Amino acid sequence: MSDATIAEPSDVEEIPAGYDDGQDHAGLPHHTSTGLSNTKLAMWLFLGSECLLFGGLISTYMLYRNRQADQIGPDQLWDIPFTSATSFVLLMSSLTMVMAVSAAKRKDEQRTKLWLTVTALLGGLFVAGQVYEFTTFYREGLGYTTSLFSSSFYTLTGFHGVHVAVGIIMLLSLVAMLAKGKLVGDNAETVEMIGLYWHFVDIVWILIFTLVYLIPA
Amino acid sequence: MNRRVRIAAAVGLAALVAGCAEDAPQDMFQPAGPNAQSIYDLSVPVFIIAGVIGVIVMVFIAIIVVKFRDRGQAIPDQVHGKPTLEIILTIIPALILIGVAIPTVGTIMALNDTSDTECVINVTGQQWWWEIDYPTQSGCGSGIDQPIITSGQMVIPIGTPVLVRGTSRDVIHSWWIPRLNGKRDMVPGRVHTNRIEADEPGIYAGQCTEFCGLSHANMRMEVIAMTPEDFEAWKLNQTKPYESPAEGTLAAKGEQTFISQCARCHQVNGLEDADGAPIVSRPDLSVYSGAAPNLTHLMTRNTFAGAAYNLLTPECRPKVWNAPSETVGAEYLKGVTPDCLNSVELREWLRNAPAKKPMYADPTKLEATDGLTRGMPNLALSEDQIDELVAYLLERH
Amino acid sequence: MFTTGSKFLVGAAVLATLSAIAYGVTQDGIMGTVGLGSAAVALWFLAGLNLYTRDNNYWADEIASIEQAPAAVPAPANSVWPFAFAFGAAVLAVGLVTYQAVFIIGVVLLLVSGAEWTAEAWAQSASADTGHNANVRDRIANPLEFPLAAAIGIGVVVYAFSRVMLFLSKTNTVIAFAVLGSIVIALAFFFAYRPRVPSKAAAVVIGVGALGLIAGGAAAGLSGEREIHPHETTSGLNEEGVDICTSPDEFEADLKASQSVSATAAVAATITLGSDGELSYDLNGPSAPGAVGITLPRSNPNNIIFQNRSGEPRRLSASLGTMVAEGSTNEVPVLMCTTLVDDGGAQNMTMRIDLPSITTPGGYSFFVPGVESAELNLVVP
Amino acid sequence: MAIIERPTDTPALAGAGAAVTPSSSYGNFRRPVQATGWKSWAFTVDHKKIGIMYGVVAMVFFFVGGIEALLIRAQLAQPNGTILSADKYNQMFTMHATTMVFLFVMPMAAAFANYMMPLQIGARDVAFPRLNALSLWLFVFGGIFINSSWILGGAADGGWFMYAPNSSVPFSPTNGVDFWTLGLLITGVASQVGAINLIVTALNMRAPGMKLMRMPIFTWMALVVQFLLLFSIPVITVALFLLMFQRNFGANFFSVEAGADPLLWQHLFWLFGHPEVYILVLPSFGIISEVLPTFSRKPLFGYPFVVFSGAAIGFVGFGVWAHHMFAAGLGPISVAVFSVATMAIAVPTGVKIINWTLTMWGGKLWFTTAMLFAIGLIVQFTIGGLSGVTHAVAPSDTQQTDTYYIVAHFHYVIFGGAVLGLFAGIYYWWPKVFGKMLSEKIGRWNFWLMIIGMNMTFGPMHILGLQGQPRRMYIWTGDRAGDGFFDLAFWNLVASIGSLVLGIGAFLFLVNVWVSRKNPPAPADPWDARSLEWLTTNPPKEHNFDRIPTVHTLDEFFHRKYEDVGEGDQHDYKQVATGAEVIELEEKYADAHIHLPSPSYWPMVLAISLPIIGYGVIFNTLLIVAGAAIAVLALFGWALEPPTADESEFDPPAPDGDQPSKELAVSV
Repeated sequence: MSDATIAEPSDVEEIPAGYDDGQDHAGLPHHTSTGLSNTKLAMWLFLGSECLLFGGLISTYMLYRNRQADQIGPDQLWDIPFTSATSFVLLMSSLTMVMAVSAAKRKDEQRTKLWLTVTALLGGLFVAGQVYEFTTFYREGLGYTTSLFSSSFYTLTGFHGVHVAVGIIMLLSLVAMLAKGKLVGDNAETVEMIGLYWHFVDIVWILIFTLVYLIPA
Repeated sequence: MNRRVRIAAAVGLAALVAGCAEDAPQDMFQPAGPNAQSIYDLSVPVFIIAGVIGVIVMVFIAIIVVKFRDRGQAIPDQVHGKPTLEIILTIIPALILIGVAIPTVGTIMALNDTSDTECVINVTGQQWWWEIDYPTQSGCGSGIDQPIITSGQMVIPIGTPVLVRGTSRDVIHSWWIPRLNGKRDMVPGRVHTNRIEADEPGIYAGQCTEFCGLSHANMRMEVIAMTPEDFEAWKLNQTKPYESPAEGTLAAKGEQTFISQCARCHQVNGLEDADGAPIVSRPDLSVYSGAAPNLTHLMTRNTFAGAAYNLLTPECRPKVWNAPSETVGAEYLKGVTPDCLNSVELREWLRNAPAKKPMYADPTKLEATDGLTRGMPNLALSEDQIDELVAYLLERH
Repeated sequence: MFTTGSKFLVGAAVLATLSAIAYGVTQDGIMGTVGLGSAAVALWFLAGLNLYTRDNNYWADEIASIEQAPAAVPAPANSVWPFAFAFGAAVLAVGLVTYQAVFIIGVVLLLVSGAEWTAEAWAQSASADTGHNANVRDRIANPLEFPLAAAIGIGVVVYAFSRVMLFLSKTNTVIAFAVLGSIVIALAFFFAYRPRVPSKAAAVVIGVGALGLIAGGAAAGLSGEREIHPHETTSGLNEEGVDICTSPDEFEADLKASQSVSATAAVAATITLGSDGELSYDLNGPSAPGAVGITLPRSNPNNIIFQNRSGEPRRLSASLGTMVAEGSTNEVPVLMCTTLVDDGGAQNMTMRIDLPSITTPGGYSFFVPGVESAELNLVVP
Repeated sequence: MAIIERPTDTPALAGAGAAVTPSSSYGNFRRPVQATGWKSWAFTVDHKKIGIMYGVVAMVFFFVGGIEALLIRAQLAQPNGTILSADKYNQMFTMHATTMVFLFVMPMAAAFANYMMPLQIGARDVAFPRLNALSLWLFVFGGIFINSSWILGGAADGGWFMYAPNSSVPFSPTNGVDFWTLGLLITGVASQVGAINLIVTALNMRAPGMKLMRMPIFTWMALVVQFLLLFSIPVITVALFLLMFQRNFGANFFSVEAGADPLLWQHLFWLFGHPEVYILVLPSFGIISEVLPTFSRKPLFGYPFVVFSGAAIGFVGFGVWAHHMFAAGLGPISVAVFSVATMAIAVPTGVKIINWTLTMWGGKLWFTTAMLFAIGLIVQFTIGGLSGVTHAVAPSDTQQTDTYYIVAHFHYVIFGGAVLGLFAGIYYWWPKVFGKMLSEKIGRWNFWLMIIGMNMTFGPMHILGLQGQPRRMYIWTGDRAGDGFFDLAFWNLVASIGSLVLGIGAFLFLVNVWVSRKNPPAPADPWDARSLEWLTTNPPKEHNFDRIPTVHTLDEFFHRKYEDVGEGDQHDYKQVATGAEVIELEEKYADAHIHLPSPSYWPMVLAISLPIIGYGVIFNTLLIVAGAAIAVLALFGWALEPPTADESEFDPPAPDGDQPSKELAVSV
């Protein structure tokens, strides 16, 4: 909570050139007290609070991970090779996201759109994998209400899946907006913003994959 | 102004002390056992420290308010603070708190040590009463050779550290006998312990203190401490064999009514059906928590329905409750005699229990519990049946 | 501004609101309130609409606004939406007599084309400037189009690909996934670093890919999933009448079963099978010397932790008397057990026992199948 | 609301026919740029209008919660009360707490933060004005949603702490708990969005020279609160989602028969719930840290200490949640650790009290109503804080928790700490916000009746609790009331009478507002104030400051009015300008181009969609679909809309001299 890390501008006597009310309207140079743009700071704060959201869900899962009583348990269900493949695809999407951000910074709109689409596609594959996985689990006897383990597993991974799906919709809409020139504000920054979100969702998945699938119960 | 404030403060403090009720049965400032005593010994100095600090702050503010009020003086010096003073004034409360923290931690550890208990009693909470059972391994006094189940009132021998091992069948309840120890939540699925010990014979009142639904206010309990001799007598009575009422009496009719109406949920040990097979109640088929009080020795207790109502008439109650510690055990062991029975409230209860104590027993609104009630439903008994049941229950000593 | 129609509607809305509140406060049950509340909402909506449009009676208010009507507008351009709308209606009709899925597609088509049509028509009459009108259209339609297009795009990928994988064998899913992922990335790099490739080629590749995926998904969806069998569980085997609880052997339900518990504190009892083949128990707090068994409250969810320290995989079983099996008069034993717990492992068993132990001659007990000496009395008062 | 510029010759709508105006061509899809009328409030993004609406709605809920409290006290005035049934009583105390915490104190603090923070740091608005509007409307609709349960089958009845498993369907079969859960999720989103917005505002939008350690103390405390919200709301969100899935979709997170641990809910709830306490009181601490220096004519004593103790309270506040669970059956080690941590948090709190009293020491005290409320806060909060120390001692707490002693404690903290501070703020800033003074005479009555009322109501509760009366009981019995004249029956009656006095005291505030509505305009600087929000007119212009001020010191406004003419160590402050003169000087050098964000429909639309989804979860799945569709539409409409409206949204000035929709110039 300490603000010690935030860089302070030197004691300004005169209003610096380009000093504005800090509103996000297009085309005006910004000046902010921290030097970070408003949207970027807001995204970081949002992701900070998301950490606690997933923290709560992961804690719930860790508490209940073995409480399946006489019902089906995780060790009977996991298909580690498959989940590793989906995790790999999601990780690769972070790479393509980086490509998109770098293309956007170079103002290479063509490639930005390409990489964003590819990122969305890879994300879509991941979600498809999750849908497939949930279907097989359900067929194998793990309903949402079967046990504490099942409820907390589906809730945690479901929340993550929804985050990925929202990310995909944002990516695709971004492509459409770029194509139609409808984007409000700085293109590169908007791409970077969604990139931050996307990387966050990926990192959370790495955590979930490790804690839920890899560490034996 | 200054003087007035000080007088007001003094009067306030005096009022606080003098303004307390006398002999409130759940007063935490009248400890009656070593656990409550150690809490008392710890908290009283804290109260005094807090009180003194409070008075100092208030007097200081009163002085400021009087001394520095606007009398047209010049704008004061724009002092932004004195770091040394600040640091000193930070360290002083920190030191006081360290002084409080050390004995606190010690007491926490001491209160949690239950290795010295000599007697184990299980309590199980449910909406809205406590079941109390003495398991065979409890080792109270001369030992328990067959389980004793009672409800609402726990009987313990004095001078014996008792381990209360509790859980709950539905929602969280809290076991609290203020004069014997602090409270402990009884959480379903978990077993929590609470160590109690009474120095003197007496009736120690308590109350469920974790909000547990509709009749939370009506979920009470008492601990009755008696001398070891009295306790042995009580135990002997609790395990004596069942006696059917004499043929032809009203109570004998009551036995049949009890079997047809009450034995579904309420166990009376030793009760047998026409074939001589023991009747086992199945409260789990009618009540959501799956339990109903065991009524084998109802009239040895002097409260009923979650200790919310008196089985003794208002005239007889003080004779037991206010008895001096030498005789309270004997008075209690007399149980409820016919002339002391509070038949008014008992009848009201039998006539329509949910009307007397709010419970969740409306048969049209039990969708969420698969038709099971929470608490006792209205059995629509006739007045004759009620007479018979009262007569029958009166013999449950 | 209050015309006759709006006065009537406002009056009716006030009445409905008041009666909804009165009903809600005085009566039990919510259906009446919901009904009256809905009526109130609908009436307020109508009243608001009426007020806003002044009963569609501009003359009642002012004449001037008519005179400021926009200039004549150019003839509307060609539009695909009337056709799409009609097509949607047809699909909907077909769906009514065939499959629900077709019906839903028809509804969606109808809604989307209707909305697009409306937006287009509205925008075309906005002003005389077509460029401005295009902006107006976008303002109305884009917030719907973008998310819908994105959702459909991703929905197709997710649906089709998950069907394909459900069709494939378990090993092949991994391969399919890795292959498809690699292809996507490879193509992406190819297009990114071959700027000469005309964008039409990219569009063709994406189109072919999408078609292939849809076709694959449809084919896989029609030919059905591979067979996925439910795993056997302890409870399932018990229900089937398999004597898992009296057997020291391993069943499918025991395979790789969970071997540890996170609930370690505050349980009803911890029962340990020692290397000497004896069951010992530990309760929260001390118990009196010479106690011979565990007492558990009746009809209560009790958590029991079984620790296996015997050196071999063992399970803890509880014998809880007998009951009459459904649909017959045979008495069958009531048993509960954990899965097979490896040496050094532990497992939690939540047991609720509704009948007291006195109903069974000999009472209840815990035992370990395969270890004769391991037995422990269980008293349920 | 508008783009304010000096007159230009640019035509508003290029390329359009003369008859085409934005109002006709966009129809209802035009941005709501009106400067007057209800639309100028409903769709506003102006932080000041939003702040006022926050305050008004919160006040409404204050009186709703107050009536619930009066009913509770009426029921408990006599043994075996019959005014409320057990069921209604349980709903009443649940909703009293929920309303007061989530729908009064939090939004009231948000009202001040919204209104004052941009003014105090010299900004023209918050960082994300439309998000700000979203927060407001989510709170409003969330509050209405929760309270609609009263007429839809009964309100929540599990207590505001909603302990599992008592909150599960078998134990609370009405939809009340569902309304509560979903409603808090909605208001949670409001707080979360607001927190991000205000943090960015405070960190990024400070005027030149406004270093962090020159920020007015209220802004500092509001900033700490927003961080607390940012990190605690997600935790309760998880808990509420688990509860919603448990009740509505058959999950079994709290089903003990499936092996669940009911303490999970308690940990999640209190991990949110304890920071929540500081979320409630810190804004008021900030307010009185502004009020006390102003009316003592002295800077806040030890400003850095107050700042850092506020931050410390916020930080340690996350590490003490289990002190609500001392009786819940944690192990002795946890209990000891949390007990000591709880004592530790008393230190920074004590620092604040010391600093406030030392601020007054040596001052020139002016006892306005605002000052009275501030001093009242110090006294009452000290009592609450000290009783707090008595149950930081865990063994004592096992005797005190869930008794009326706790009720007394937290009412001294929340009413004595938070509410009195909010009233101090209302009286202090009323002329700033509305340009009129409130009556000081009625204000005094308001203050004294509230103080007497609260001490009569909550004071006796200390005795009730220590002598064994548990809380959350719909009746109490004479059997356990003890003997003597001062028995528990007596104190219960005193508390009930006190609640009436308190109610009358609070009602006097409304009387005051009504009586003062026609007061003449307030002077520019009625209190001889110190911080930046006074460096503009009363009420402030739409764009807050004519020119963005440059900040040189803490208490900038004061130092523009007074100069130290003393020599060496001798200080002598002489007034060199009046407040009005300083403000006039600012107007003289007004900025030429001021771009303000434009109003928008979308925050309102998005806010409406969430309660629709909520009703859908409870009553009908189709409503969920409808609500979600509206939400998506609103989100994308929002994303595609520029923050500041295009020129083409504004009608050009009509030739006959009608008012244009765009304000054209500021008079110099």
